[in-house]
Amino acid sequence: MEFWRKIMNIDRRWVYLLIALSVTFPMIVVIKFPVEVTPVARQLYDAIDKLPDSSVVMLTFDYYPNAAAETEPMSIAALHHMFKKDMRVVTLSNIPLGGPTIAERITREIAAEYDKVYGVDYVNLGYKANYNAVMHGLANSIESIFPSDYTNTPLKDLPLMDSVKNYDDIGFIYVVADNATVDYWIQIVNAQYGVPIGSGVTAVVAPKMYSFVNSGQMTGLLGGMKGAAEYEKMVGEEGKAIRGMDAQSMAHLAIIFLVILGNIGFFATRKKEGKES
Amino acid sequence: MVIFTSVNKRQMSTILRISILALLFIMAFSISAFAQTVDESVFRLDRFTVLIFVLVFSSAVLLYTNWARKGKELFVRKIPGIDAVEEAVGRATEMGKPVLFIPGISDVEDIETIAGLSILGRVAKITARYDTPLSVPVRYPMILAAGQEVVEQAYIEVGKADAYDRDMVKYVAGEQFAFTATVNGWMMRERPAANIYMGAFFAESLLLAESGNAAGAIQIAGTARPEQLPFFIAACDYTLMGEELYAASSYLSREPLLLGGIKGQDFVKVIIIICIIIGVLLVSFNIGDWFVNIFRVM
Amino acid sequence: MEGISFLEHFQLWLRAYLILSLFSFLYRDNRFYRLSEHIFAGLSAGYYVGLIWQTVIIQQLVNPMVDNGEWWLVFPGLLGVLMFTRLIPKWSWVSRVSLAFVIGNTAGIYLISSLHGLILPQMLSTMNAVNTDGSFSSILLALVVIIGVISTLVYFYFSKEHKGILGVTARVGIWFIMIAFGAHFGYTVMARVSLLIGRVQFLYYDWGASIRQIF
Amino acid sequence: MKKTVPVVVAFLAGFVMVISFFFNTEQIMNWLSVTFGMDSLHGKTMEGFVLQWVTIVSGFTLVLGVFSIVRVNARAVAKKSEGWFYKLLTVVSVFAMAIPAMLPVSKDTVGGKIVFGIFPDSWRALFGTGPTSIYDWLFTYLDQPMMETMFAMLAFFIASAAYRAFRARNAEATLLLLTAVIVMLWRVPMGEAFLRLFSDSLPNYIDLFIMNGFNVAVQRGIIIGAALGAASMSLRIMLGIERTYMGKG
Repeated sequence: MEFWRKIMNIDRRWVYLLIALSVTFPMIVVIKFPVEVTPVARQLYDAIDKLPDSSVVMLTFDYYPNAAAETEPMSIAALHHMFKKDMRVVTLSNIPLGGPTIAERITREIAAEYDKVYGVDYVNLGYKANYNAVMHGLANSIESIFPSDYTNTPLKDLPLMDSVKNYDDIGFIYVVADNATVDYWIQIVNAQYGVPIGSGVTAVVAPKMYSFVNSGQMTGLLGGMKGAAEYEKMVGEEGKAIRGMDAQSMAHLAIIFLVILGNIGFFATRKKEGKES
Repeated sequence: MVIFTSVNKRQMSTILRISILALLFIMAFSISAFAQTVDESVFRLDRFTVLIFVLVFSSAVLLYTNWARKGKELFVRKIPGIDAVEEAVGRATEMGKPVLFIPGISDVEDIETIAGLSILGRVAKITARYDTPLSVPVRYPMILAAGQEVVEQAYIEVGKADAYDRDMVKYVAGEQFAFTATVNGWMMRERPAANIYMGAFFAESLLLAESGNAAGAIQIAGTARPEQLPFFIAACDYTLMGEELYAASSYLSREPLLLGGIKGQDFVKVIIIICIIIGVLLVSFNIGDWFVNIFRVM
Repeated sequence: MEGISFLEHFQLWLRAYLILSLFSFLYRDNRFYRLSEHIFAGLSAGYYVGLIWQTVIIQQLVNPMVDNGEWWLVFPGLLGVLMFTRLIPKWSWVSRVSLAFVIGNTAGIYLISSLHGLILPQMLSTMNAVNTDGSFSSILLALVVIIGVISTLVYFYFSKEHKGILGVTARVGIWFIMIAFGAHFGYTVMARVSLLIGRVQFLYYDWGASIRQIF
Repeated sequence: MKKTVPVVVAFLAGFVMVISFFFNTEQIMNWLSVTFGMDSLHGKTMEGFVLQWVTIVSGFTLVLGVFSIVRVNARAVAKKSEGWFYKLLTVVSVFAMAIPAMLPVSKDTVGGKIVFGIFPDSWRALFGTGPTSIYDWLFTYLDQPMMETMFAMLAFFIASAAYRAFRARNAEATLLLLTAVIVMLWRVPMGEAFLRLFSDSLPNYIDLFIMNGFNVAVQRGIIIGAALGAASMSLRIMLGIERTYMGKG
């Protein structure tokens, strides 16, 4: 009984250590639990996959670096998928910090792998304040909202933008976000301009998004790092999300183990105390 | 006149005059504008339900407030989390350790913050009475100003104006997690006996509450954000959920006038429950469209 | 990760140092954490000074007044300056006018937005929850939602002691609340663990690459 | 005077927002723009107009914030009290971040002429808040990693909180811990496979009943209740019944 009493009042640092180990260990020793693809993630993949080659897709980076652990793998997997299919990609962000710089870094890195050329195969528009004005304005003319791209090159100097003037020239909008911008993309761009939209969001935002998928306003959904792992699996590009899934499983198991341990201790010591009194 | 019950007569007449003037101005303007553009209504008719709802709600609150003013006894049941606030401060006094109060991490444009500041006023009165040290770190300068005002007034009212130090309320950092890092470090070094979190909290709720628990403080939290409540419930001794946060300052003040607000709320709550039940019954018999449409205001 | 430049090495090591120094707080408070914490606090305050200066004072006050001739913005500017009377104890009551303006404004917004933006739509979707497709599970779901909403509301009823029918309903309410909170807690674990994985991946892959290249 | 003016101002500031909700205030603004020659008001709403005022008033308070953070820390530095060196660093950090951000980036303004009279023109890229500024660098390489790390620390705290709090002390606590464990299992591939051992549709039922049933219902109940509380608080503030924040306890 003394043992259980000790377990119950264990120093919290042992708990921290257990979590730290359960997250680092799978990184060194790869186990690879199978990742099952959910129907909503499959729907998103299929929507992109069915688009004709060389069509134009808009990929948004509506997330702060805080949430990049969940969302960045989604953006990377999406870019792999699009460049593999020789699609042309226009990126933008409705977030002032993080989004635009992450977009710049990732697109250039992955484009290099597929020998894609900036300005011809992809363009990073960057950030403009006031999502409302941006989302409505793009319907009319992209150039009116973004006269120049993220690095201040005028759009008329970018060959890709010659053929991409507004939503009519865009086949699909792939929103990656950690906040409410997804709602606006759906309420404004999908509802009023009819562009199909799919999204990848953080695990915290995801439950709310299911209703949009159910009502058909949204074509496919990725939720959290697991969603990202599913997409990586479908594209066949193993990235940080699939590699993180083992750690995710281990950490969850560790927490469940702790809860069970605590409860065994609780009942063991309670029985004892009951007898004593 | 039911309105403006607690305000004195002169204030009342000033407010009345101004609001009547404002109303007259708008009416006159509406008519003139209406004459010019007949096709577009100045009053937004689509929001008529909301107007009715606002009027019903306001009259319920004001009616109960007026009854309270006339001396009618208003019963409000015990709310354990709020009673715990006084115990917690008492404990800090016995231990000679400080009380930490955080009025949320939102700016003043969030009503939860204002609820937090009202509770701060009551808590500061207790700490002033017992000469318990109080520390109020804030994240927005506007809350700094309001918080200092609230705490200073509390100390003056209890007759301890000398004991007031304006650095009790201090601006510590601008960003959410910088604020949390600073407060966590402070908790570990100063070991407060009681931590009170009242207002709008986000992801930092658990960071604060777990560190506070590790520092050995008794903790009471209150927020209206359902997504943060599970974490406060897991890590704090008492948690005020949703509506209880807004009720807390009235409850702690024990002023009948303020309790009128809670009673009015409860009255409207009963109406809401009845409406939901009627709506559900009508809709399940497929005759509820007209009823449900009353509530469609977006 | 070939050819990391000196600046990139420096940036990687700086980030790694900051991450590890903050994590060290989990063991106990120490001087590394304290150093990072104090720099963090100062930088974040300075960050807001820069942000407000550029986006509010310049973009919303100075530019409109100078470029568009919006002279009436003198008034909010004046209200803002009144806040400084807080620094002079004798005159500090004047700042209450500005405070009252901002707080009163919040109150006006919330009076409407709570009743219009929150209560009415939530009532509406609760009533519409009974619009089911007739299957057993959808009817059960509708029941759960309606009982849940009503019993939660009853739990927050302050005007009577929770006894009798009221007591039973309130008790059902607290059970519903606990199930919902448990679910939310469990759901959030995933997101938080992902963030930690992100940090560890940075240390292991990115910083690791830098270490391997140097040593 | 000391009490009446704030009460009246608070009432009016709130009342404007109520009015502008029920009326098409654009017409009022258009009328103002024509009558008083306030051209840029044309087509704006009254809410937008008042909210801009609020933003400006709030912006000024930043000076109070900086004043507070500098005074509290400078006091400790002057007294050479324990840990004064750290406090000095805080003060230095405030200015390191704020001053370059406030310097002008263009030579055309009055401030610009003075600043670039002292500093070489090539330093222009370092000032302001643009992508090449000192401000941006400090944010990206110091602030950012620390924000991410504090956020990630939640993983540890969520575990320790779960360990301590999730004990089957009574019926409520048991419900809390059971649902938490089930949902945690459901969210990871290994756990989902485990749940499918019981029934293939169990994961779907968890999604349907727990997330869309219990979770949605309770969120709704709490939101409605809290909104009532918020509305009642707002009303009390507007009518001057609740005046904690301006000198009535």
